[in-house]
Amino acid sequence: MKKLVNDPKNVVAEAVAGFGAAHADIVRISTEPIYIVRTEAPVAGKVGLVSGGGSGHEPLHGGFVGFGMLDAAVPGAVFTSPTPDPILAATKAVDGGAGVLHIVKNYTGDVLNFETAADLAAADGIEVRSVIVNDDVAVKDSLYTAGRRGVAGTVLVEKIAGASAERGDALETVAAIAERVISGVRSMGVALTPCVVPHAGEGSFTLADDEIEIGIGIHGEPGRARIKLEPADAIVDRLLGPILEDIPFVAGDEVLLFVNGMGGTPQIELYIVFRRAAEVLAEQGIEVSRTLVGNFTTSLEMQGTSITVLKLDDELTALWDAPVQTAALRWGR
Amino acid sequence: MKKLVNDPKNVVAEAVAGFGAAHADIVRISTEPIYIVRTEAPVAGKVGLVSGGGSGHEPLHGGFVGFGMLDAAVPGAVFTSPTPDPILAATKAVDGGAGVLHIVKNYTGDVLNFETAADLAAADGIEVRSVIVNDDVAVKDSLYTAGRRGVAGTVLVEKIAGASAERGDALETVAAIAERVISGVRSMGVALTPCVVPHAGEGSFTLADDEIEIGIGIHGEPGRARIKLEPADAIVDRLLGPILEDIPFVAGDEVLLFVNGMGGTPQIELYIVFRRAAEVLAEQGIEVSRTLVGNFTTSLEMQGTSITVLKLDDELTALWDAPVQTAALRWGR
Amino acid sequence: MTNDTISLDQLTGWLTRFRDLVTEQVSYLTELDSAIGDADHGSNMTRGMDAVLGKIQASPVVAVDELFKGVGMTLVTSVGGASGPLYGTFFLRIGTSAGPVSTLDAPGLAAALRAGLGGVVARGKAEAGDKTMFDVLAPALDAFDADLVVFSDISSAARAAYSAAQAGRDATAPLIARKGRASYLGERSIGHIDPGAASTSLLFQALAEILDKE
Amino acid sequence: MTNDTISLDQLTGWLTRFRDLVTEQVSYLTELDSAIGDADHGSNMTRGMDAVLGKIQASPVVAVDELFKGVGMTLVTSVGGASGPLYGTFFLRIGTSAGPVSTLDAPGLAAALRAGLGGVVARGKAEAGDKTMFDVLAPALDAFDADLVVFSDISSAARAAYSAAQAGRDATAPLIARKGRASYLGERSIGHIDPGAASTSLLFQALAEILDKE
Ligand SMILES: Nc1ncnc2c1ncn2[C@@H]1O[C@H](COP(=O)(O)OP(=O)(O)O)[C@@H](O)[C@H]1O
Ligand SMILES: Nc1ncnc2c1ncn2[C@@H]1O[C@H](COP(=O)(O)OP(=O)(O)O)[C@@H](O)[C@H]1O
Ligand SMILES: [Mg+2]
Ligand SMILES: [Mg+2]
Ligand SMILES: [Mg+2]
Ligand SMILES: [Mg+2]
Repeated sequence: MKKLVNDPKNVVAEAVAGFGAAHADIVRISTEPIYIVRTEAPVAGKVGLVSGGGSGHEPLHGGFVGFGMLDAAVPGAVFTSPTPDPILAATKAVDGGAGVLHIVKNYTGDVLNFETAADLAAADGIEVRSVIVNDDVAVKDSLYTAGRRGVAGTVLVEKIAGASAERGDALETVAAIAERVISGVRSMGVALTPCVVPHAGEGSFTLADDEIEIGIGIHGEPGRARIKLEPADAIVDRLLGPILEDIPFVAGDEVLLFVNGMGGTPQIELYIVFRRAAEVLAEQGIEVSRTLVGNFTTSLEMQGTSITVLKLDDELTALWDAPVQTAALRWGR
Repeated sequence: MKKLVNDPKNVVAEAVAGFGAAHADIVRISTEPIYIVRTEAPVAGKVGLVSGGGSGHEPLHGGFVGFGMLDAAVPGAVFTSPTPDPILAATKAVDGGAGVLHIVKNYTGDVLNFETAADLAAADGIEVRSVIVNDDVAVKDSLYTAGRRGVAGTVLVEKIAGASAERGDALETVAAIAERVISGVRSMGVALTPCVVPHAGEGSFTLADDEIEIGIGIHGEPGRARIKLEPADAIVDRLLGPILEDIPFVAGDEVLLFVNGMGGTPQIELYIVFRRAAEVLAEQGIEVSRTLVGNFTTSLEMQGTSITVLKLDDELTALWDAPVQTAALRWGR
Repeated sequence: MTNDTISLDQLTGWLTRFRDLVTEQVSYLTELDSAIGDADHGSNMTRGMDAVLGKIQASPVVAVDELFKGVGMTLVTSVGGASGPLYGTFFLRIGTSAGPVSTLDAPGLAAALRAGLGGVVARGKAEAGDKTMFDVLAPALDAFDADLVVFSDISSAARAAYSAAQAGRDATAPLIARKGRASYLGERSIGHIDPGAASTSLLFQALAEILDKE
Repeated sequence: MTNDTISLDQLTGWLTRFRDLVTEQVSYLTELDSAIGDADHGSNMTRGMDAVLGKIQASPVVAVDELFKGVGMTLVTSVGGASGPLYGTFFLRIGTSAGPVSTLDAPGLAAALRAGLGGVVARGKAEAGDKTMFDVLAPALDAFDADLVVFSDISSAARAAYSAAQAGRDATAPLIARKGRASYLGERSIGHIDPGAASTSLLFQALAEILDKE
């Protein structure tokens, strides 16, 4: 294992400390328990937004704390959901009297720990609503399973719900808008190489020199198929097919196209992927009216990419365009 | 070689096409010859800023084209400087009558090709000034050699000179401000793993499983020393020592601290590096008043980091803070 | 030897024995989790139970509800993942059901365990055959209750529960996981024992052993 | 056989032969560059000279300046890196010095080559001993001039230049590079022949061979 770390046990604490030092204009950090909160929290009268989950997906979620997006992020150990106590502490820290929305990726551990924190917060008189992001079409959804995983689409939920809260919407409305994003967003990813969890010290899975994993999860969970390496365009087609079929997306739809890097893929490759994805959508008469390209929901140093498509309407577009000022996403101020 | 590419020969053309499609609100692209230019170029009465160099360092330079930064970027083949003709074409495309500044990294090929382009532009009646960025302290400077290499400090030169041009400064002034940044910025990097040039198909150098290269260049050029892997803090100390000694930076200085990822390093590790770098500067009484952390000057998928320190004064700080709207750096609008 | 009641000391002994068993079996639990999960169930359970025993030693309690609410909170705040909230709620509900007593009689213990199961279901929504700890808990409590009706002996009921637990654990192997991380594997989860089912079986082993000791 | 002049056809032959030689030696040139540079000098030179010959075949020229300005521009716009502008300027200046003639006499060729060298120095600022193509060009032109004074024969002068070029090329091996990419290596550049010096030596081999043919 070759990493820029000191003691693997301190990876999250040290990274959060560095993050706080680098972005002191935007965030404060709490060290005991660990969470990241925007400097001006709690904002009186504004719905507070809290997300979190295992570390290793940076900039998700800490990089999205700030004006117009999250009020707090709660990082667990690498790839391990946080316990309820820091979630509860962050929830209290951002409660400005208008209630708090929890944005949770659909993993049993995350769901249960956020649920417990929400119960405890309710017991303290804080109104909490939760939404569960489950955009990964690689996993079949079903009423009788844990359902689809939450992946890169989470960024879009956080941005758009954050803008809704920032403009003063009530908790009910912010939650409804988050749900609208969730119902219209779908993703799928591919891994070229595995990632290495610092305290594990070895790859979370193995891939032969000529193999890739289609439908990878953001913790290196197995996907749909392990196939031989193909040209970028063919890989894009494999990812985009199931995404477009799922809702489905159809001609005339206006969408946001998001090409996400898994952490270790050069940007030049992400734009090659974007080029083909935009081409396919154009061929199908789907209009790409907003775009996002970069490393936003990563799996440590994994090489690979995921494609996310979100169905837009005028309100979602306006909320996407609204000013945001976080470490990892910023425009309009 | 495992990459998200189609034909290695088309990597740059396809990536630039994807970049243009993803950021059509900020840039236009020319395909014959290849360059990237901000949508509103030429801006009448404004000094035009052009940079460029071999591809593979994204977001450098195309990601920095836009309001408040570059007017155009000229990408060569991967790790190969562009020829003068696209540089000349880009120079003409951004000339708003107030002259053009070329920002060139100090590699013989880049310097010569930009010089030729400048001569040709002058012959066409365009006033061109050039500045050479040479911030890499890993290579000893000397009047009798090609001098230090230009690395991540280039981003800071482009941002600050861009703000100077945007506020309406004359060519002379913009060039002088760029030179002031160059004289006050120093960098050094480390590689944990090599990068793979797409058309070469294999690593540009090799490192054993427990080895790192201190003082790496951004094309994988050898550095100062090949040593055994060490804890992150020790590596930071090795990079920061020569940087701080070079100008030197002393107690009381106000600086911008920039931790750059080489492309394949997880963000969580960059913040561990930032934490230690900020701690060392604080110990030495050097005040970190501005910060930048992320993948801004990369070497494809290389794992590693570089640290850049820039001495600030009130004017440089104000220019750093000025609004910028590019694909990779954005604030204030 | 027969027992009508279980004391605060015995209940503490149960938790201590459970800690020892998960520590002994840590690699086995992690191995099971690496086959169909993320290879952390052994370290999750030992981290949690070490914290529980640390807390018990640091601040002794006088009532059963105090004991188990403390255990539950400690698990919830030290484990994370899926098993933290599930085991945590299990013990929290046991505490709430038991109330501020220093001894539980057999029906009281049965009711408390049943309340714990209710908490697991409330949190995890697992049903029989989903390939989770539910598939050990539910048959073990059914066996406990049935044995109690016949023999009115808490030790005998615990032994019956433990053998039902082992059977339930082994019966998870052929199932397709429908809850938790293993469910992403679909059919590929077949053929492996569920790690949470295995740790829950150790919980009943611990209970049976501690009651047989006196 | 002695010659007083070199014709447009012979000059074209020189370029053709140079293309053939860099193509034959492409791996050798790249190998030299991989030792102390970035392993592209062979492909840079062949790409450039292929483009040059393509251009000459596509649009024939009638004057020496037209020929060499076209050659220079083609190299400048097709090679990139350090060698593109350096070789490009070398040929551009030859063209400018030669002027709109169809034949060059010996002093005219000597002056044109000298102007080319001036262009390389103007661009690259190399000095003797910097371990670059300069270390072949300068001694080769000195030998050309000296031979011309004695024998007044352009073929003989070219042969003298070629042997000085070979000596200059081999003499780059023990030097520490002080220009170009190899200079980053410092002392580690010792012991390797400079790739640009090697390709420039082929340029004089081509000239000597083409003049000896007639
Ligand atoms: N919804 C659920 N209901 C009941 N038990 C569950 C549920 N989800 C997971 N489990 C149990 O949790 C165990 C996994 O625990 P653990 O590995 O510690 O957590 P994680 O899956 O978060 O890594 C599974 O083996 C299963 O028995
Ligand atoms: N400043 C210079 N002056 C003269 N020749 C130079 C100079 N810099 C480099 N060269 C020549 O260029 C050669 C390298 O050319 P090439 O490999 O094609 O370009 P690059 O170094 O950009 O990859 C060197 O071997 C050297 O002979
Ligand atoms: Mg697990
Ligand atoms: Mg886990
Ligand atoms: Mg070279
Ligand atoms: Mg080169």
